[in-house]
Amino acid sequence: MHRFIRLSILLMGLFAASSSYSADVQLAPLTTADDLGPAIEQPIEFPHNRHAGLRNPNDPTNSDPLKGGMEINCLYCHTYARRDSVAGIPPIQKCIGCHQNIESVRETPRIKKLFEYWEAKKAIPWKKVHDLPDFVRFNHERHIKRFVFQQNRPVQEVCGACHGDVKTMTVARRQKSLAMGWCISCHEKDHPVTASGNGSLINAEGMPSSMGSLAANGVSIGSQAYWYGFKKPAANAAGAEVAKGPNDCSSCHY
Amino acid sequence: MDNNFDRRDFLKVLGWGGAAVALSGCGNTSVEDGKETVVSYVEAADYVMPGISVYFNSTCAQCDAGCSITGRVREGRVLKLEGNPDSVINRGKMCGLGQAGVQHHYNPDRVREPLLRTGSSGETITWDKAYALIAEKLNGVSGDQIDFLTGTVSGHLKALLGNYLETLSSKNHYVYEAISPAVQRAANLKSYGMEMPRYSINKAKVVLSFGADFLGAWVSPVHFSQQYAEFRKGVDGQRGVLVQVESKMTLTGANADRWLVVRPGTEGILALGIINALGVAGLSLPANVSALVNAYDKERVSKDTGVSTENLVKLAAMLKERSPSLVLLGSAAEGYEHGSQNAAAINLLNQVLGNVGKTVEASASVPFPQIAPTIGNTAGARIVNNRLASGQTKVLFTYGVNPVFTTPAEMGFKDNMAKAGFKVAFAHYLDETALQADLVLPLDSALEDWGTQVAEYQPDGVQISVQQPLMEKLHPNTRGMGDILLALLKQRNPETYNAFDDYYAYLRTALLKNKPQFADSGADDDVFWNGLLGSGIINVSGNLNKLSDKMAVDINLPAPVEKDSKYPFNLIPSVSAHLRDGRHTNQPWLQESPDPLTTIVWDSWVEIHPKKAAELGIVEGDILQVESKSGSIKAQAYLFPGIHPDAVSIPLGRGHEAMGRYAKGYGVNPFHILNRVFDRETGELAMHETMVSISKVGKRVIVVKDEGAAGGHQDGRRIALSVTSDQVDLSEEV
Amino acid sequence: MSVTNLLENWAEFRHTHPVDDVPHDPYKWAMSIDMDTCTGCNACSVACYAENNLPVVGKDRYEHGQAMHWMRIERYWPEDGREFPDQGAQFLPMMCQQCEAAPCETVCPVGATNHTADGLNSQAYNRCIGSRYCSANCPFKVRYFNWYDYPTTENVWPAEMTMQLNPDITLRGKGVMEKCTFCVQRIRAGERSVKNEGRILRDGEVQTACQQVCPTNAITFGNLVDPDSRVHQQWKAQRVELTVDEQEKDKEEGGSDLRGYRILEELRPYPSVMYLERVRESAI
Amino acid sequence: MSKRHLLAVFSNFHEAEAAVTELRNTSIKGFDSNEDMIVKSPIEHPEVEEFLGDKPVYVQWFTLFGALMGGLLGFFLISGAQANFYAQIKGGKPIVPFPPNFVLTYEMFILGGVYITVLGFLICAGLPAKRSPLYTSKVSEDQIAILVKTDEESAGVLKAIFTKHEALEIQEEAGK
Amino acid sequence: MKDINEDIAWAKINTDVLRSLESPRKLYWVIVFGALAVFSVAVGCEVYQYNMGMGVANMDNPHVWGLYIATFIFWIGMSHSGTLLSAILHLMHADWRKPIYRFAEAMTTFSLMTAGLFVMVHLGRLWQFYYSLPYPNDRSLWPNFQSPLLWDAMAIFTYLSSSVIFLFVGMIPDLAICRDHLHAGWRKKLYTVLALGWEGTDRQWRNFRVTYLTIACFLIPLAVSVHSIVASDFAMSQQPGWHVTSFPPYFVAGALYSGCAAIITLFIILRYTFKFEEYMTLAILKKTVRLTFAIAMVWTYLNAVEFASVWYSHDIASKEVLIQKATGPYAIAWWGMIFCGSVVPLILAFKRFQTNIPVLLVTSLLLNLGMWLERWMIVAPTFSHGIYPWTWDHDQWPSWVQWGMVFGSFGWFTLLFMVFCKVFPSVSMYEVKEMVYHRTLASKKLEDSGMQESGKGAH
Repeated sequence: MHRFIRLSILLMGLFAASSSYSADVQLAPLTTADDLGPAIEQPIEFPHNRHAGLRNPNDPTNSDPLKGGMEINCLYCHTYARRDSVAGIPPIQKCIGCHQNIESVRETPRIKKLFEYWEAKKAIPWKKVHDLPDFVRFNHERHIKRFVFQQNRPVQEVCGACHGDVKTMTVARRQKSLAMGWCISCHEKDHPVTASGNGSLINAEGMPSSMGSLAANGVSIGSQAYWYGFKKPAANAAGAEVAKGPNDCSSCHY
Repeated sequence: MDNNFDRRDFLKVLGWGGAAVALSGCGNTSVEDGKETVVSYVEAADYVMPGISVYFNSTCAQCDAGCSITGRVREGRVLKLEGNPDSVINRGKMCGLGQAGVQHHYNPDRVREPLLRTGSSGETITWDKAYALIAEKLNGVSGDQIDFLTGTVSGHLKALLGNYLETLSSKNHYVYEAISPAVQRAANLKSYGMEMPRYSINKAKVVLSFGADFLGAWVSPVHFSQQYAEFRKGVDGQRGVLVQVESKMTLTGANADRWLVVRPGTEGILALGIINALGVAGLSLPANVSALVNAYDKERVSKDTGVSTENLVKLAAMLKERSPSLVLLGSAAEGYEHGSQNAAAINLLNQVLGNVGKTVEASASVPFPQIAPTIGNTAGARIVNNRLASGQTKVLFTYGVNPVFTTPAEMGFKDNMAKAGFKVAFAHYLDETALQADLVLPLDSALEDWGTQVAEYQPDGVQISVQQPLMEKLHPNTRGMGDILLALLKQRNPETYNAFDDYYAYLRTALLKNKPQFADSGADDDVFWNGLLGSGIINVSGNLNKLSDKMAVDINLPAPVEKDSKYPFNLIPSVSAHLRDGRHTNQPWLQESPDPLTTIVWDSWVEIHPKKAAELGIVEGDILQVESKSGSIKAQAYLFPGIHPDAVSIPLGRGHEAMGRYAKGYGVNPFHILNRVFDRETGELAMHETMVSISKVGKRVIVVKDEGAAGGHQDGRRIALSVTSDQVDLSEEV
Repeated sequence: MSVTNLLENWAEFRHTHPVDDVPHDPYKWAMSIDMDTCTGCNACSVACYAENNLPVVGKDRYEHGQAMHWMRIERYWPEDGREFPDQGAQFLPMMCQQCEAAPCETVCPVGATNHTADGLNSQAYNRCIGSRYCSANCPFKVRYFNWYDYPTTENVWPAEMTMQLNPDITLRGKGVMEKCTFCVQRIRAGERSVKNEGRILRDGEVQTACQQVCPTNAITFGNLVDPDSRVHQQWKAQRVELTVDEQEKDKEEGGSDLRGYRILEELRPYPSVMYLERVRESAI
Repeated sequence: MSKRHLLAVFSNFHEAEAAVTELRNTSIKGFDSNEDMIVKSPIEHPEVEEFLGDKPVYVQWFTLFGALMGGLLGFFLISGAQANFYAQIKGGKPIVPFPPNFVLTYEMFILGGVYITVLGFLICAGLPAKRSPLYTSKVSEDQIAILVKTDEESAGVLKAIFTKHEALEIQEEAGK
Repeated sequence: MKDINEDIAWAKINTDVLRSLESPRKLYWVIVFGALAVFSVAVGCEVYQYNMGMGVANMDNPHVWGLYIATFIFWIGMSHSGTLLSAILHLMHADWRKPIYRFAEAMTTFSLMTAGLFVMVHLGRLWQFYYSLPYPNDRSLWPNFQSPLLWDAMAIFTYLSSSVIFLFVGMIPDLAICRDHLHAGWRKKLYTVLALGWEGTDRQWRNFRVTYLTIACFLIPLAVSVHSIVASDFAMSQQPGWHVTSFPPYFVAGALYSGCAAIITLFIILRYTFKFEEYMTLAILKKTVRLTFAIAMVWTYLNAVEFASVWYSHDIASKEVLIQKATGPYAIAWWGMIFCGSVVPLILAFKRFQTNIPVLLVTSLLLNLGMWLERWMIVAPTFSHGIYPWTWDHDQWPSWVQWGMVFGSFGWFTLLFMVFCKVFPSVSMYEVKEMVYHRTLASKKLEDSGMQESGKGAH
C-alpha cells in the first residue's frame, strides 16, 4: 500500500513540477528548424549562387563567375523590395541589361532560354517559392527600410532572415518555416529603434535574435501605434531605445 | 506624371493577363511552395511596381455630367474609380453610378465581336468584313436616307461624327435622351437667353425646387450635391432652406426642409400663386406680372394644387425675406402637355424674386462649336421613329441609345426599325435595340478608349474632360467609337484621314492644333500632351453667354384635370440616380444599391400612398396591374408616404428583356406604358401625362428591400436624431 | 505563456479600456457623419463595394437578408403621424462603429476580432471560424456573414469581374464574418509610408473610400488624437468625448445647441463614430 | 517458506462475517489477518469495513491535490496565454480579466479534481490488476469469498475454520 | 407498491440484465435502424451545408443563430438528468435511483455528444474548428478565453469527460459481472479489458465508495455550472431578451426538467425493449414522475419570474421582444412552449396518470417538445427584434437543412444510446443487488422491531 502512495506522490510532484515549468516558459514557435521546402522546378534554373554568392576567396578581384559568386546585392535585382510591399521578380529587361554584354555565357542553355523569352516578349512564368497565404500581408519595404537602411545591416543577412541562405542556392528554395509563430517570434522581441551597426539577426540556433547594444545614431522608425507602457519603445540595458514589432492582428491580416 | 514612357506602350507592356487574382483569400492556411506563378514584366517603367497602384485621370462616361475621374490601376488592371480633385465639376467626388463604371468595363455581358444578323440568328464577323458591309450598304443610298440616332455627344467624337455625316451628305443626326430637361431648356432660352444657365445653390438662402432632383439625377448631381453641402452649412451664416414641390418625393425632396406635395401638373399654378402671394406680402411686381397672377389668389391655388394656404403664405414670406433665393425646375413640372407653360411660370418666379444674375448666372460655352455638346431630347427618337415608319430611312445607325427600351410601346419603334433596310448598332451590350440591328459593332468601354467630353452644364468656365484608357483592352475585338468612325471616314475620304493611324493620333493632333488656346503656346508638344493626360482636364474660360431677364407673361395654364374614372391615377415614372434610363442596369452594384427612399433592390415597384392603399385594400407586396391606355405592367406595391394620393410611381430603368444577366428579367419597364402625349410647344414626350388604373392581381410577394420589419421607424430608440434650426448655430461648428 | 511576463506587467494587463486613462498614441481613428448634409445618395455604399470587394449577392440572397453592404443607408420617416412626410426623410449611413469597448470582441471564441492600438475594431478574416457570436452581440448589427462562398460557388465575380477586385483586401470565402474596417488597408498603407519618413500621418492623408466619394463631404474621418484633424475639431466642438457614455448635449436641460451624439451610447460600447443631428428649418 | 492460497466461498454474508471474525481472532502461524485476507463480494457491504478493521482510504488526498492543481494551472495557463496572445484588447476589458478566468479556473478545478481522483482510485485500489490466484465468478453473482494466504502448514487450520462456517466450496492453490 | 421485489434472487438479476445484452425485443432493432435512417438525414444536410455554406440553413444577417444553437442548448439541458439521478440522488441516499441511473448517465454522455455535434454544425468554417482549441501551435495563438463560447467548450469538455469517467467507474463492477458471465467472444474480451481486473475485493470496494462519492460531489456543481455557462452565452450579452439575470437558474431548472422528461420517455422504451419490467418498476416511474412534476413547477415559476421582471422593468427593448414572442411570428411556438412546459405537466399531478404508461409516454414527449421550444424561443426572437429596429427581420424561418439537422440529431442520440444499452448493462446489477439487500435488511428490521408497532397502528 505505501508503495503505491509513494509512487503517487512522486507522480504528483512530477506533474506539478512539469506543469509549473510549462506555465512559466515562453513557448517558442514549434517549427524553427530550417525545414527545407520542396525543390521547385522553375522555367529557368536561375543560379542564385553565381549572382549573389561570395567571391572566390582566393582571388577577391576575380570576376569569373565560374570560380565563385559575384556578390550582387539582393536589392539590385529584387529592387522593388525597398519601395514596395512585394519584392517582385525583376523584369527580363534587367537580366538582358547585363547579359547582352556578357558574351562568355551567351550560348549556355539557360541564357539562351532567357533570350528566347526576351525576343518573344513573353514573361517568364516563375513559380513562387515563398508563397504566403493570400490573407497574409507581408511588407518587404518596411523590413528593408528598418533593417537595411536604418540599422545598416548587411542586406544578405536581412533578406536571409526569412529567405534563408540564398547565396548558396541555385534555384531558390524555402528554408524558414514562415509560419505565423515564426514571424511572431521576431516581432515579440525588442529590436533597437534607432541603430547603425552590425550584430546578427539570426542567432546560433537559426532563430531571429534580439539585438545587443547599438549606437543610437540612426533614423527613428517613427511612431508606431503602441499601446500601454510595455509595448512602447523603451530603453534597454545598454541605453538603446528598443521596441517590438507591430503586434496587432490587423497589421498583417485584413 | 512626368515621364517619357509612352502611355500606350505602358498599357501594352503591363498586360493584365499575367496578374492572377486569388479567388478565395481564406482558402489555404499554410505556406505553399510552387503552387502559384509570379509573372515578371518583360519591361517595366521605373514607376511601375507590382503591388503599387498608379493613378490616371480620365472622364466618367456613365452620364453626361462630365465628371473627371482618377482610375486606380494596378498590375495593368483598373481597380477603382475615384474623383479627380482638380475638376471643377465634381471636385474629387463621385456618385454611385460613376463608381460602377468599372463594372461597365468588366461586364461579362459585353459584346466582344462584330455580329451580323443572318435571318433570325447572328454570326461573328471580322471588322474588315463589317466595314466592307457598311460601305456596301451605303452604296447607292442617298444621304437623306441615312439616319444617325445617338445619345448626347460632345468632344472630338462629335466632330468626327459630324465629318462622317458630311461625307455621307447626311444631315440626319438625331440626338436622343429619354430623360432630359429639354422643355426646361426651351423655357430657359426664353427667360434667361440660354438653355442652361449656371445655378448657384450655394449662394441661395432659399432653394425652391419644383421637382428638380438635383441631388439625384438632375443635370449634374455630384456638382449640385457639393453646392448643396455648402448651402446647408450656411450662406452668410444662415443655413439654406430647401423647399421641394412635387407629387412624388425624390431624393432631393427627402432632404428638403419642407416637402410640399402638389397635385400632379399644377406646379405652374403654384408658382403663379407664390408670385401672387409675394405681391400680397408686399413685393412689388411688374404690372404685367401682376395682371397675370391676379387670378391666382391663395385660396384658388390651394384648392387647385392641394398646398395649404398657410404653407403658401409662409413660403412667400420666407422667399421675400431671405434673398437671394433660387427656384429650380425639374422633370416633374416639365412632363405635361402644358410642361412649357409650367416651366415658364416657374422661371417667372425666379425672375420676380430677382434671382437672375444672382443665383441664376450666365454660363460659358466652349469656344469650339464642333466639340460643344449636342444635347439629346425625346424629340430625336420621335422624328427617327416617324421617318422609319414612313420608310424614309434606309440605313440607321444607333449609338449610345436604346430607343426600343426607352420609347413608349405605342410608338412602335421596334416594328418601325424593321422597315429600315440596314441597321447598325454600335453597342456595349446586346440590348433591346442592338437585338433589332443587322450589324452590331462592339465598342470599347470608356476605360479603354480615348476621347474628350464637354458637359452641357459647366459650373466654372468650360472644362473639357479628357478620356484616356486606364488599361489595355479587355477584349481584343472591340473598337473605340472614334476608331470606328475614323475607319468609316477612311472609306469615304482616305486622303484626309489616312494621315491618322487611329483615333488617338487624331485626338492628339486635334488637341495640339489648339494648344495656344489651352496653354502657353511655347510649350513643347510632348510636355503639353503629357501634362494634359496627367491632369485629365483642360480648363478654358469659354465664351460667356449673355444673360437676359425678360419676363414672359404669355403663360396659359390649364385648370387641373378632373379625375378620369377609368384611369384615376397619374403615373409618375421616377428617375433614380443610379439607373436613369436603364442603360447601366446591367451593373450589379447599381442593381443591389438600394433605392434611397424605398430601399428596394433588384426589382421595380409601384409606389402608392398608404391612405390610398388602405382604401383599395392594398398592402406591401401585392402585385398590382398598372394599366394605361397604351398597355399594362405588373409590379409589386410599396406603400410610400411621399406621394400624392392620386398618383402612383414606378421607377424607370428596369424591366429589360435583353442586355445581360444582371438586367434581364428584373422588374418592369414603365416606358412602355407611357401614353403618346407631347408637350405642346417643344414636342417633347410628356412623361408625367399618363393616367393609369391599378388593380390587385396575383399573389403577394416579399418586397426585397433593405428596410426591415420596423419599416423605417426608430421605435423610440435614439438613432437618427433631428433638431430644428433655431436650436443650433451651424456657424460655430467645424 | 510566461507567468513571469504576466506578473511583471500585471498592472498593464489589468487596464480597462477606454475608461482607464490610457490615451491612444499616436493614432485613434474616428469618424463623424453630418446627417444634415448626408443626402442618402448611396455613393458611399457603392464606393465601399468597389474598395472592399463586397459581393453582390443577388435578389434571392438579398431577400433572405444576406446582403453584404458594410455601409448601409438607413432611411427613417418622421414619426409624427402626419399624412405626408413634409420634412422629408432622414438618412443615416450605418457601418461598424469601431466601438472602443466593442461587445463583439470579447465573445469571439478564437479572438478573430480585437481592438487595435490605433483604435480600430479589427477583423482577421482568416482567423474567423464562423461562430457568428460577434454578430449576435453587436447592437448595431453591422457585421455581415458570408453565408455562401460568393467568390467561387456563387460566382459573384464572373471571370472578367475578378480583375476589378482590390488585391489589398483578403477575399472572404464562405463562413467568414466581415464588416467595415474603416478601410484598414488604406490606413496601414498610409501608416507604413509615413513610418519610413519617421513621422505620423497628417489629416487627410488617409481617406476612407466612403469619405473620399461623398459628394457632400458629410463623412469626416481622421485621427482623433491629432488636434489638427478635422474629426478632432468636430468632436471637440460638439463636446463629444470618446470615453464618456453621456455627452454634454444630453446633460444640459432644455435644448442644447449641440448636435453631436453617438448611437446607442447608453449601452456603453463607446463608438468611434459621431453623428451630427439633421437640422430642419423652424421658420417653415 | 512456501505459501498457499485458499478461497472459501460463502452463500451468506453472516457466515462470511463469522468466518472473518474468527480468523481475525485466531492466531495462526504465517497468517496475518490484516495483510493476508481479502474479502470479495458482489456488492459493497459497509459492514465489511467494520469487521475487517479500520483500513485507511487515501483517495480524497488525490482529490484535494488534483483540484488545487487543476485550479491553479487553469488560472495561470489561461492568464499566461492571454498575456502572451499579443496582448490584444477585447471589448475594453482588461487583457487578463477575472470573471472569465474564474469561470475557467472553476472548470479546471473540477476537471483536475475528477481526473486525479480517478487516478487515485486506480492507484489505491490497485487497478488495473491481474487476476488474483483464486477467483470464482460466483463472487460477481451472489456469493461472498474470502481469499487467504498462509503458510503451507496452516492451511488445514484455515480450512477447518471455513468448513465450520459452512463454506460452500474451498479452492486451494499453491502460492508462489 | 414496492420499488422493487425484495425476493428477487441475485443470480436472476444477473441473468435478467445480461439477457438485455443478448436478446432484446424486435422493437430494439426497429429503433436502431430507424435511428440510423434519421441520423443519415442530418448527415446529408450537413454535407450539403458544408459544401454550399451556411446560407442554405436560411439564416440572415441580423439573425445569425437559429435552430442549431437552440437544439444545442436543448441537448445540453437533456444531459443534466443523468447527473440529477446519479449524483444528487446518490448523495441523498435515494436508493430507488439505482435501477435507472445507469441509463440516465448514458443519456448524459450521449446528449452531450449530440450537443457537441451542433457546435460543429453551427460553425461557418467547420474545417477550421481547431482554432478554438487551446493547444500550442505553429501560429503561437490561443483561443479567446474571454468568450463565453470557450467557457462553454471548457465546461462541456469537463462535463463530458467527467460524466464518461463517472459512468465508467460506476460500471466497473458490472463489467466484471459481464466478464464473468458472458460466453466467450469479442465482447468478453472487451469486458475483460474494461473491468480492469475488478474482483470485488474489500480494498476495491472501499476505494470505490469514496471515489464514487467524490466524483458525485464534483458532478453536481459541475452540472450547475455547465448550464449556467450556457445561459451566460446569452445573459452576458446586451441583447434584449437575453440580458436576464435569472437566466442561469432558469437554464438549470429547464435542463433538469427536460432531462427528467427524457428519462421518463427512455424509461418506458427501455423497460419494454429490454424486458426490464421487474427492475424499472412502476413505483420507480412514479417517483420519477413526481420529481418531474416538481421541477416543472420550479421551471414554470422561473419562467414567470423572467417575464415578470421584464414586464416590470423599463427596458423597452426587452419588453418588445417579450411582446413579440407572444404576438409576433413566433407566437405559436411561444404559446406552445407555455402549454407544453407549464400546462401539460399538470397531468403528472394526477395519481392515476403517474403510472399510466401510454399517457406518460405522450406527456413526456410533449414536455420535451415544450423544452425544445423554450430554447428556440430564447434564441430566435431576440434576433428578429433586436436593439436596432432597422434590422428587424420579418421572414426568417429555418430551412429544411436546419430542421433536417435537428431531426437527425435525435437519430444520432438514439443510435448511440441504443447501441450502448446493447453493449453495456443499462441497469446497474450490483446496485440493484445492493438495493435488494438493503431493502430486505430494512424490512426485516422493520418486521423485527415494528411488528408490534405497525400491528398496533394497523389494527
